[in-house]
Amino acid sequence: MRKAFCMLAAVLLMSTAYAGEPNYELSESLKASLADSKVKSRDQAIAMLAEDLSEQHISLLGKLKSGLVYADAATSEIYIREDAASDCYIRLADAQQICGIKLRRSGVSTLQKKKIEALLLSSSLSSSDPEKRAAAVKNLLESEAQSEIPSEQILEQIISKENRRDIYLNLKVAMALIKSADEKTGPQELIDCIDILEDYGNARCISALAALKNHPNPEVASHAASAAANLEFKQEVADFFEKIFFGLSLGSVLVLAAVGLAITFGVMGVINMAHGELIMLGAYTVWGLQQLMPQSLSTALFLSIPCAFMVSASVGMLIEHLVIRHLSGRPLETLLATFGISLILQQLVRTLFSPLNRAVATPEFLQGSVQIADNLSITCNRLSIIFFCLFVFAVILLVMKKTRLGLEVRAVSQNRPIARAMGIRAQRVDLMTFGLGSGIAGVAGVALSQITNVGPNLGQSYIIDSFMVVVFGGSGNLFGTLAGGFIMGIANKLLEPVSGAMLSKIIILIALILFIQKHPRGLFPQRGRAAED
Amino acid sequence: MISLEKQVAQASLKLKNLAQKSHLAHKHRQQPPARLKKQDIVLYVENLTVSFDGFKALNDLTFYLNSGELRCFIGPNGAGKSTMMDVLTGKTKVDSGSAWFVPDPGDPNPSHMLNLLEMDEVSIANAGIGRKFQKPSVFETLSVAQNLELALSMNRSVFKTYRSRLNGEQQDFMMATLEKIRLSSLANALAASLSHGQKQWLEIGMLLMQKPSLIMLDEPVAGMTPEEIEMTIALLHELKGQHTIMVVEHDMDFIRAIANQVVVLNQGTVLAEGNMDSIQSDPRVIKAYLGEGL
Amino acid sequence: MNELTVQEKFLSGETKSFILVTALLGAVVVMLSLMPEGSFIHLPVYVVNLLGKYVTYAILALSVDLVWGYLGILTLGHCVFFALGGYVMGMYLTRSIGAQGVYGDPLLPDFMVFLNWHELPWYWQGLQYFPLAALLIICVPALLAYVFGRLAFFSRVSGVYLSIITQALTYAMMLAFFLNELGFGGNNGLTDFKTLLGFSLQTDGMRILLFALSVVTLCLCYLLCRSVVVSKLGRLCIAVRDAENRVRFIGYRVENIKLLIFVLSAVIAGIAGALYVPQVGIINPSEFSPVNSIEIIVCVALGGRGRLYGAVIGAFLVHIAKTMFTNLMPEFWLFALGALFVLVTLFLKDGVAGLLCVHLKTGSTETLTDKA
Amino acid sequence: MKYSFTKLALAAMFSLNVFCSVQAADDTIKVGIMHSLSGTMAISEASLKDEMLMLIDEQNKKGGLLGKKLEAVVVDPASDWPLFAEKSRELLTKDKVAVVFGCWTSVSRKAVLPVFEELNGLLFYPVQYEGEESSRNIIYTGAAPNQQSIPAIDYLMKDIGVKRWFLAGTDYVFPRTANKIIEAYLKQHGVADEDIMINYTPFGHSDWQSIVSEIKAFGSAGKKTAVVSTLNGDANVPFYKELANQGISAADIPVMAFSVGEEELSGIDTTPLEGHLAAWNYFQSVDNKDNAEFIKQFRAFTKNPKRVTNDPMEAHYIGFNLWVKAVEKAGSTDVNKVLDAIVGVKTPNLTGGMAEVLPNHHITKPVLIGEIQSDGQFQVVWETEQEVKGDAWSDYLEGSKDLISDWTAPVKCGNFNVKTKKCLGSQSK
Repeated sequence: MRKAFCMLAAVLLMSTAYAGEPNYELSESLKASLADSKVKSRDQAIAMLAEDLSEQHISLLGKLKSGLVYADAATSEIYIREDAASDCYIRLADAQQICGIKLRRSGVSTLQKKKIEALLLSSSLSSSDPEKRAAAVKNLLESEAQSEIPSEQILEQIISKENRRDIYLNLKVAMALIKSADEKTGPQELIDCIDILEDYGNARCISALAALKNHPNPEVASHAASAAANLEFKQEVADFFEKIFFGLSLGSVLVLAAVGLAITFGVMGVINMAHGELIMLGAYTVWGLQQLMPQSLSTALFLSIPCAFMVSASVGMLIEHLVIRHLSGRPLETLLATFGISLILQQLVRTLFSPLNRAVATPEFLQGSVQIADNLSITCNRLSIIFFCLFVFAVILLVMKKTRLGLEVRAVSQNRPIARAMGIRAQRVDLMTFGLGSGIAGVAGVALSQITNVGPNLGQSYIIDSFMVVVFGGSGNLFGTLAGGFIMGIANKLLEPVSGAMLSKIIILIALILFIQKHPRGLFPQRGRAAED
Repeated sequence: MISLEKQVAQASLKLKNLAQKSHLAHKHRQQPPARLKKQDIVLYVENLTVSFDGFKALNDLTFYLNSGELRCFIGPNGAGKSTMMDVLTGKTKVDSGSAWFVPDPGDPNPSHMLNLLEMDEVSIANAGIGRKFQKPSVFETLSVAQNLELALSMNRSVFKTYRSRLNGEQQDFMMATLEKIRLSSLANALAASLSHGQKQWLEIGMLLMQKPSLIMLDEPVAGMTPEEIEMTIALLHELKGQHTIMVVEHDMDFIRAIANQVVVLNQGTVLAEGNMDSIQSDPRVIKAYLGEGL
Repeated sequence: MNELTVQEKFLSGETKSFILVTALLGAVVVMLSLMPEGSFIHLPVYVVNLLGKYVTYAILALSVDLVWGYLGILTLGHCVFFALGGYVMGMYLTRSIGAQGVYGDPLLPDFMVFLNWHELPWYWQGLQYFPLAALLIICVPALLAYVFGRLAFFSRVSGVYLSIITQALTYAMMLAFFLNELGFGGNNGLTDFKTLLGFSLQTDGMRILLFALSVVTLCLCYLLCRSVVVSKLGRLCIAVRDAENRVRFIGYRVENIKLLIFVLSAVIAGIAGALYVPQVGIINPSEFSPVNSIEIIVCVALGGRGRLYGAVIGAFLVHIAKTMFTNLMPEFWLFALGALFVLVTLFLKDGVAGLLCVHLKTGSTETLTDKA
Repeated sequence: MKYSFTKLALAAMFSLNVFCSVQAADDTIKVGIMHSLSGTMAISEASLKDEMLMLIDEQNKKGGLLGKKLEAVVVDPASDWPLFAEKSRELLTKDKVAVVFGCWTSVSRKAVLPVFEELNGLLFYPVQYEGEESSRNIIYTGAAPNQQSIPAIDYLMKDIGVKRWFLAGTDYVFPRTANKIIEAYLKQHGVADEDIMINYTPFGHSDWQSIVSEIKAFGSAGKKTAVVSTLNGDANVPFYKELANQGISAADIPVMAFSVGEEELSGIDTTPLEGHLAAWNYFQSVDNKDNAEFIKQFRAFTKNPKRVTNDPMEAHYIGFNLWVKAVEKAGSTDVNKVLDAIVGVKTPNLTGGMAEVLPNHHITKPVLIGEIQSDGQFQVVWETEQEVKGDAWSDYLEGSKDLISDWTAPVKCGNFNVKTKKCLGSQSK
């Protein structure tokens, strides 16, 4: 190792003359360790580069980290790829651009990436750019596992030079973290640290405080204990809200999956076992559109909402026209026939698109999470699904309550012969209603494509839950479906940490079965003579 | 059967406890009504109120039915006729009021009276109240004879039915009933193959097989041809006296032919009561039927 | 006046021929399988095994027909009872392995040893005794059917609602049996059975015997169902199916009728499951899967609901088709099954049996215009 | 009625003929292929069928085996476990195949095991599994737990410095066993109870919010944390997506998966998975001549230039070559002779090493740790110095630490207790 460093140093000395970007000579051993097919060899390369954190080396390390360093397997010549999308490389030795050749990537493992990151970080903590410094120190504190915090002395130096207040405060927290773990820190100083940690109050601080609870000095220990208790309480509150949010998010998925069913089953009284497959078709529509326009994923996603509606609605109307219509008044037969259709649709998708799951990309704006409070963050895709669910629900409500179609649907569902006598074409209304319900299933598929697998089995996994939501909420009542879905979601999420995912699902199912036994008409039953038959 | 006895026992217990209290203090009156002077009343219906989502289907409905009487109920749509029958047969729950039934008119003991509002359909049926529905409701995939056999009054326990066979007496009774409802020649035909009118008769026949003391007929001649109506009138005249009968019907000629006592319901309450002629000339009745405008 | 018949004869021509043909076919299969190997008419034992499996499905279909065809309850979860019967049998077979398991533990089944269990859970106690196992094969499905039916029927859950909660029931049971903590072997279920009543399961003789036993059980269950169907109780069932409320107003406790038939049917399904397990050699939670239950429904629908022999014919047709499709063109099995569902419900309301009836002009008194 | 039944009976008897197809001529050697082509497992298993057909085709091009052509008999057990038993019985009695390559899930193997033992068949099982089994009639060409989980844990512990462990698995036998072994191994290495957390979820679990949030909380205790995932199939994508959404990257909390391979990755958006780890005995990306050749052949055979290869496919490749060599050595396809010959047979694997059949019917395998790349391939970041011998009975499980398996004389036992010197169970034939 040491030999290599010496060599590197020598080479560096020699190469300073040619130090123009990016053509700089690398030592043979560095080249060899970069070009080797084994990722392990990169350890050596990184160590060599770390010896001297010159501008060039920092840039090379950055390229290495983002996987843009390539090597020719035969000659060990090193190339830099221009960017991930282009097919052109720049040969490091002479800065020449070469396109369309086959090179091997000089891959690095996550572990090595982290090492590089730490190297880059330590250089950016003392960077002249305040934004870089801020990001570096933030990263220092937020990173889930402890990333290497620089030693006390270095930190001390950096703190003394810092002139931006927020960075200064964060650096103080980092300092407190180090000091709290140091046995030599005096009690008074520790108590100051505890206050700083309590103020910042993220997960790392909590664990640092927890460690201090057993401090031999009783004053420090009690101080730490009370601070920890405060933070834990805050954390518990945040956890509770997080659970509720998880529940709402699961609930909104259930509502989305079930609300189409609430229309076809609740309003029309038709049991559509192929509902899940209509959801699946919606999800496949997203995939199809993304295949058509791979450049604009979010446009594809927005476009797929109406498209999925149309696809599922037309399939649904076809089913209604060909099968369900001929089975009117025989709900159990309808159930069987639509189950058959669901099998056919599943296998059709399997035959057409392969049984493998399809890759649906999540557009940029749905990734990541939003920080709501100190220790409560909410993921964007879940949040948007909740809003999406409420939006879809509002639209359905509007359609059912304010449009002619809605009026006719309600009329037909309440008294078919009378509605027909009043000139409503019941068959057409049935067709439209079924189309509406199916179309909404397709829209639900769009939402589901963002959180789960898009594959032939997608529908199956939601059908039983959807039925339970509709029945639980009370069929024929859209608000019941909404409430039912959210209650089921929240109950599930509150139970899950206690009983485990599997058992909570079983408990919810059994509870629902029992609930339906007690209240066969669900949470919000329809009353009156119409409901009796 | 056990539950029936239990309910009777309960009712009598409550009677003792509540003997001194006024019935008005309770939502459902828990004690049987004091026997009115006429000793042969079999059905006491008092202050029945039923509402569906704010709409009052029955509103403080009160009437009494004598043993062996044939009483007709008429009224415009939504007057509460079917709801009344639903309540009396245990299908619909009431908001307030009371309904007591005397299973055996010859038995003067008030503690043997039954509180219909506390019983379910099955116990009411077994207590001797039979009902024919508005829509003919027979077992279409069974034969006429099988329909009657199922209705035959006997032990209703499930195990008994598994072992049950018709004895001669029951067979004769069935024959007689078939004769009465004019379906002897169709005994082995499927109920589904009967005409609309025949199905109505079959349903009446099933009622008769139950040997009920009170029969409720909901629109028995709806959809019948004039000949069939004639025959139904004849049938009802035969039954008059043997059973207490309540008829709900729209066909005025039919009602004129069978009943002398008619009750007019409107908006869930009794509007008028009397014989056919007085009813037809009653201005309130005319108003209810033809609307405010006239 | 004298030909007032309300009750069909218990042993009608149809029943007689069913029993006769079934017994005859069973005997022929057994004889052919006993022919010396290599002879032209020798029937390989694995085919007998396969047929034995079909017979157990036929028994299951019979039990479904009783509740669906006669009582009008479309149960989408009848495999619960089938699987429970199977599990009890599987537990008995597992216990009777004794110390022959891979870990050589005299008491604990292999999967418990390897999950570090130290004691046999209480519900496994005593299951090494066949009489207890036999009793439980009947009681466990009956108990579940009773509890479920008691709750469902007495709160008057009916129609599609009932169908959906039966499906939820079987789904919940499937999830539960997947749990390893429950002590039924989780996803792997129970397998590697060695002996039944001390006789090795892995002999041809035993396989033929199990087949014969299944055929006999099929006949007995058929007769049992037949006796119910021709009794006044059977007519009541049809009455309940056609007009449930009317039955109530005549004065019958509809709930009791439903409960009794449901429990009876669950018991028959449990027995079918118990016969199924030693023949296929494995029982695992996928037997609870809702799709299995629906497959049995389509058997009954295809065969002709409301006719006992229809259910049996349907079970055989569907499963023979399944075997053939999975051999010849596996990708098309689901298409075929799906199409079967649609076509049968649309065009073949009375199933194959109905076709036979029309064809032979011997329509029985129960033509099925469906009201369920 | 009687008439109809007779007709039906005739029809039934006729249909039996379908099952008893004509016996084939004697100049071919039949090779059974039993992988689900329909149902839930078809996703994984169908490509193994393609691969086997290719291998048989190649062998026939080379002139067959023992002067005879090989003939593939493909059956579809449709992801239905009882059907696996039924089909294997059919293969062994009706088609009289010399060998069967098949099964994927544990439960399917358990279902066919009694059949193979009873009819003395030979099965090559290609998938990494939970161990605790060694049958005379099965050659396990997939990894035993010590050929996958233990080295992977070593890597996490020593190279990455993981101190806290979250074991997430689907609730079935492989994760249960793997986690038990890992737990015992970790405790042996001084990991405290509170630093190990085990969580099981149902098949196809899709709502990972709470569990990922739990992982996040678990990982924020100030010690390096890793997730060891034995999640199965469909549960994976939502899991990784949720991890990414809640801001957990592979650098913070790496996930080491035992059941995520190239085939599974080929259908999904791998961005959220990038940098997470998987442990296998083979990766398509391994730089090796044999491997390149194999991939080329397979793509040509399936006429699909995008087909991926994976670990179970390599296992079948090895298994097939082992069987061919053993048959050549024995000079016969008779199962007993092949079994006698096969122990000790060696064949090159696709990662540049040798696979040898051990007396316990497992094989030697290298262990590779790969990181998921954005193109759905793995980048090997670590591998064992030499092949690891497959151990049928884990040393870390209470019930099996005294058991060994040795199918050579004089032990000839699949579960031999070295303490009591007894062959347990029924396999002591």
